[in-house]
Amino acid sequence: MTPISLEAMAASVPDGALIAMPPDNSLPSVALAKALVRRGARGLRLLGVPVSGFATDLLIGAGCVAEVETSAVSLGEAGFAPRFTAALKAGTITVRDATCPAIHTMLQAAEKGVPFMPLRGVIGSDILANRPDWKVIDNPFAGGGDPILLLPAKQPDIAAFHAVMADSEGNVWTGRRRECATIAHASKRALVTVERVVEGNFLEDERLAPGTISATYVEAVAIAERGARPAALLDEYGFDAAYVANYARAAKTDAGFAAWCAEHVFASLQAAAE
Amino acid sequence: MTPISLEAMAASVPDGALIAMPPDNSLPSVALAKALVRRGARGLRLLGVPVSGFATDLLIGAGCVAEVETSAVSLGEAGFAPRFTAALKAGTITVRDATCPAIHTMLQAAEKGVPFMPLRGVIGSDILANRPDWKVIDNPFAGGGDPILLLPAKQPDIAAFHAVMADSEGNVWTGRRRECATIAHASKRALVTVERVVEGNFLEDERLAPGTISATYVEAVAIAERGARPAALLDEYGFDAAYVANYARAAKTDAGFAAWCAEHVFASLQAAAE
Amino acid sequence: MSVLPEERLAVALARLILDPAAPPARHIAVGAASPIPAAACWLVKKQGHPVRLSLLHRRSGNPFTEGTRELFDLTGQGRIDLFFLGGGQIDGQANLNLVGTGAWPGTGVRFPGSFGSAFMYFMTPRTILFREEHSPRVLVERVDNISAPGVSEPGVFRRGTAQALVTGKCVFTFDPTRARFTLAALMPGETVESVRTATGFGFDVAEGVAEAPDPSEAELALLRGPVCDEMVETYPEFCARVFGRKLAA
Amino acid sequence: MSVLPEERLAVALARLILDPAAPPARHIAVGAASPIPAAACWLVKKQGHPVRLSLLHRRSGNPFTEGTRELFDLTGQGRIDLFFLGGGQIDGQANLNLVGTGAWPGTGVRFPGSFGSAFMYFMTPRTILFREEHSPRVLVERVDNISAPGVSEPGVFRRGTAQALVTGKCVFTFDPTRARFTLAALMPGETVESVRTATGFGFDVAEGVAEAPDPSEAELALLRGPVCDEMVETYPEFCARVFGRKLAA
Repeated sequence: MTPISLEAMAASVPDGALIAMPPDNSLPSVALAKALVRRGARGLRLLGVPVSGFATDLLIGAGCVAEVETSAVSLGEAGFAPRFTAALKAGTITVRDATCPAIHTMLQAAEKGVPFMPLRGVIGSDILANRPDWKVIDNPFAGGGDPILLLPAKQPDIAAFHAVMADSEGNVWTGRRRECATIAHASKRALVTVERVVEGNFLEDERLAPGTISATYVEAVAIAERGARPAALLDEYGFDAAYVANYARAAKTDAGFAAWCAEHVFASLQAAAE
Repeated sequence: MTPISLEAMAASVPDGALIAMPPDNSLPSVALAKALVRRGARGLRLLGVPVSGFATDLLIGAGCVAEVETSAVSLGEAGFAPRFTAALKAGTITVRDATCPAIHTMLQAAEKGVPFMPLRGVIGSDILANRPDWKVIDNPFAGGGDPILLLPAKQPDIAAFHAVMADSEGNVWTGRRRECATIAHASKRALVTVERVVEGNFLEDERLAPGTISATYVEAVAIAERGARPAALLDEYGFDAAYVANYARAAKTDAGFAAWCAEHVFASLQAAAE
Repeated sequence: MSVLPEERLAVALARLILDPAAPPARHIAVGAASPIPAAACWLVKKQGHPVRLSLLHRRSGNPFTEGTRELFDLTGQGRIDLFFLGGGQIDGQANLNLVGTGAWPGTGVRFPGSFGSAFMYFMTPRTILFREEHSPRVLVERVDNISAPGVSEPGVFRRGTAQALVTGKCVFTFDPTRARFTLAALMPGETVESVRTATGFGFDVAEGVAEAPDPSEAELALLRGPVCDEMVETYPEFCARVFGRKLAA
Repeated sequence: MSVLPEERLAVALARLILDPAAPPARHIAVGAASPIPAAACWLVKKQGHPVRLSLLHRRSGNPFTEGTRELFDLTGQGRIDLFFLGGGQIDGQANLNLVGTGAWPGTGVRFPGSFGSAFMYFMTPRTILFREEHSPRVLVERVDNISAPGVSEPGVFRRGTAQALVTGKCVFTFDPTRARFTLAALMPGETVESVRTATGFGFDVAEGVAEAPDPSEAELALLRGPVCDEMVETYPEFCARVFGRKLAA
């Protein structure tokens, strides 16, 4: 397996793609999000699995996003997501609200190759009232009078996340964050940034295999050191609360966001090019 | 977490319980099956996840079993399962045939707390014709004329399997054999035999956590060294083909089976009692 | 000894968790950004009650190995007995709005979103609603948008709903058959009238409603000692502010 | 150089895998207890074709980390292009019986069971049926019980069915629109008549049907060398018997 560059990975994402991304507590590839901002991606449809965080707000602020499907967008302790909120107000993005287990369920349906899966709850919520793509049927296994929600399978074009490491075969290790495996299984292509590539085959190692996502699902790997930052990466590095708080302050205004991007998104590329 | 004895674990399994068990390639607790034979369990209903092997044949031969639900019963290279075949012929057990992904699906429905889940395929099979508990509906997300199978959730009374190790908190490590996790999640109680108990908490270790089943799901742990034998246990020990071949030869007759049990099931207890 | 409002709230929540009239709370899950409910749960545990706590977003000792899906599966299985929910708006029928005000999807003030509320509120036998801010802006007659309904039509599968609503001013209990809150206890300095003024929805008043009893010395000692020990890694800022505890560098 | 029947069968299967008229086989799964299909897949791979092999029940390098469920999920996703199935009985419409003869569930001769056949046969674009024994007992007019049907009613979701049936005597191809097999090639020593005598179902005969070409020197060298190297851990008995290879102790 030969890793590609982060910029090549971003270039392989077409405008308009449906991209599934884990939130800040579950190995987002912030590095890939920044590379997508640099490449000037447009019209992306982002799926938060099951909620959205820093990377989503950044992509929205940079004008890369047409639509967000998610159960919440938040910067955690740093508060509401400022660019998401501004774009929603300005009407420049479409927001499709869901609820966490519904997003997991739609991806699991795609993972299993079935057209739908049921979920309890949700009935009577305005989420359902605003999701014409969701259906309530009468549970065929009850005697009647037991309404239950059916959710359609959702197959993202791209699964994007950050793993600890890849091996020689292109397998990637995400440890206990197994929702990344579900995203990879459900999606047409998985693009994975990693801290490092190591020799060997994780699937041959009984200690590493359980946290490994097979290369079968992985289209490309790019090395991006500290690629989840400011999100935490298991026991490799912690959440950078100061970085997010700084972003949250800056991104309150268009100008502040632009200045933040100049420093934190574009400067690194410029430095690399010089 | 204080382990209980194997005999106490077997005593906690009531006659008539629905017990989910993985097959020979996926960490069966043969040790618990032998202890159930020793305690003279009766009327057990066994669910093969998704097929059945050595332990199921042994329990059937010993008269412990009323019903088997499975996608196949086999001793692998050693051929057909002799006691299963004899009991089916004699009409002393009820066999409910399924197909592998249907069993996974029924357990996943229980894992998610939904009353059913769909599965593609199966339509036109006599498996379906003989499963009045399975239903075909018209896919509500298609325009009509797309029949699809719905399978009811199945919640076993007991999940029984063999893990490599347990920790101080009662978490157990089964590595990549994650179907054991699904069985544990879906069942009311998980009874787990292990090679050993180690200090610490696997969930605090990012390398061990992905292959760990949380103590939340585990009712009791018993130490049973080489408790999967003759099945393999990851990289701890291999499949004992000679042991199974010897069993397959002996178990062709009632007398041969009884003699085999006297040596391999009851003798160890006798030795321990002396 | 002066008692901080956060301590008082944690104790009020702990007492609701232990309410003998409610179904048992053997396994409680606590969401992110919920330090006061987390403190309440740890208090119950440190008092010696046998309870399993699944603290989401705890960095070390995250209890799940299937990712964030596992909380919802666990709840679907019926293994989570109690959960905490809040809301940008909460109304008199215990409907929760975590989406936003104005037209869908929150064209007035947008809140982060519904998270798992539309599922958890149905599938957990007990939910304790918690919102420190008690104002007519938050506690409204009718929420603008329903993330999760407080009550459901007959026939809709539902294991439970709100047990109570705890705010900075009072404790309300909830009666799902009447879809109505009852003022059950007051925080210091509050009266039935001050609560009524600050509340956008109508409610009943329990007979002989009075101030919630002060936290005991034992409760405070547990909160400030062993409870804080457990929380300081996950909620350093909260522990510093409320308990004056600094995380070792 | 003498060619063993197993080698001939592996080569016949490999040629079917590579059939340019069939949809591409980028990812092939091979079940347990299938040494000849496994040898065919390794032969294709060692010939330099880009194919991913998922060998179930391989002790080291088992490709799955979700347990046995993952094969079926992978197939549901459309990622498995080709699978092998057999049957205690196979009939002229490519119906498979893995359950048993006589009344359900196999009151005559009971076979092990249907395994995943009732799903895999529908969800894999190509299935190659393989059964060494070619007799009227196995190849029947109509199976006693259908584990997995060869063809489905219009409207039933199905990605594919049998591409071919390979036996110890011949290769049949299968036409799903007519639900009928055609004799396409003969193993050495067989004739159309000898096949007809040994087959319980009616079939068509391809124009100019002849013996399958012998395995080439290159194919045999790969089988006996690198293919055997890959297989010896999983199938020690087979490799000893067919390739004369012993596993190092």
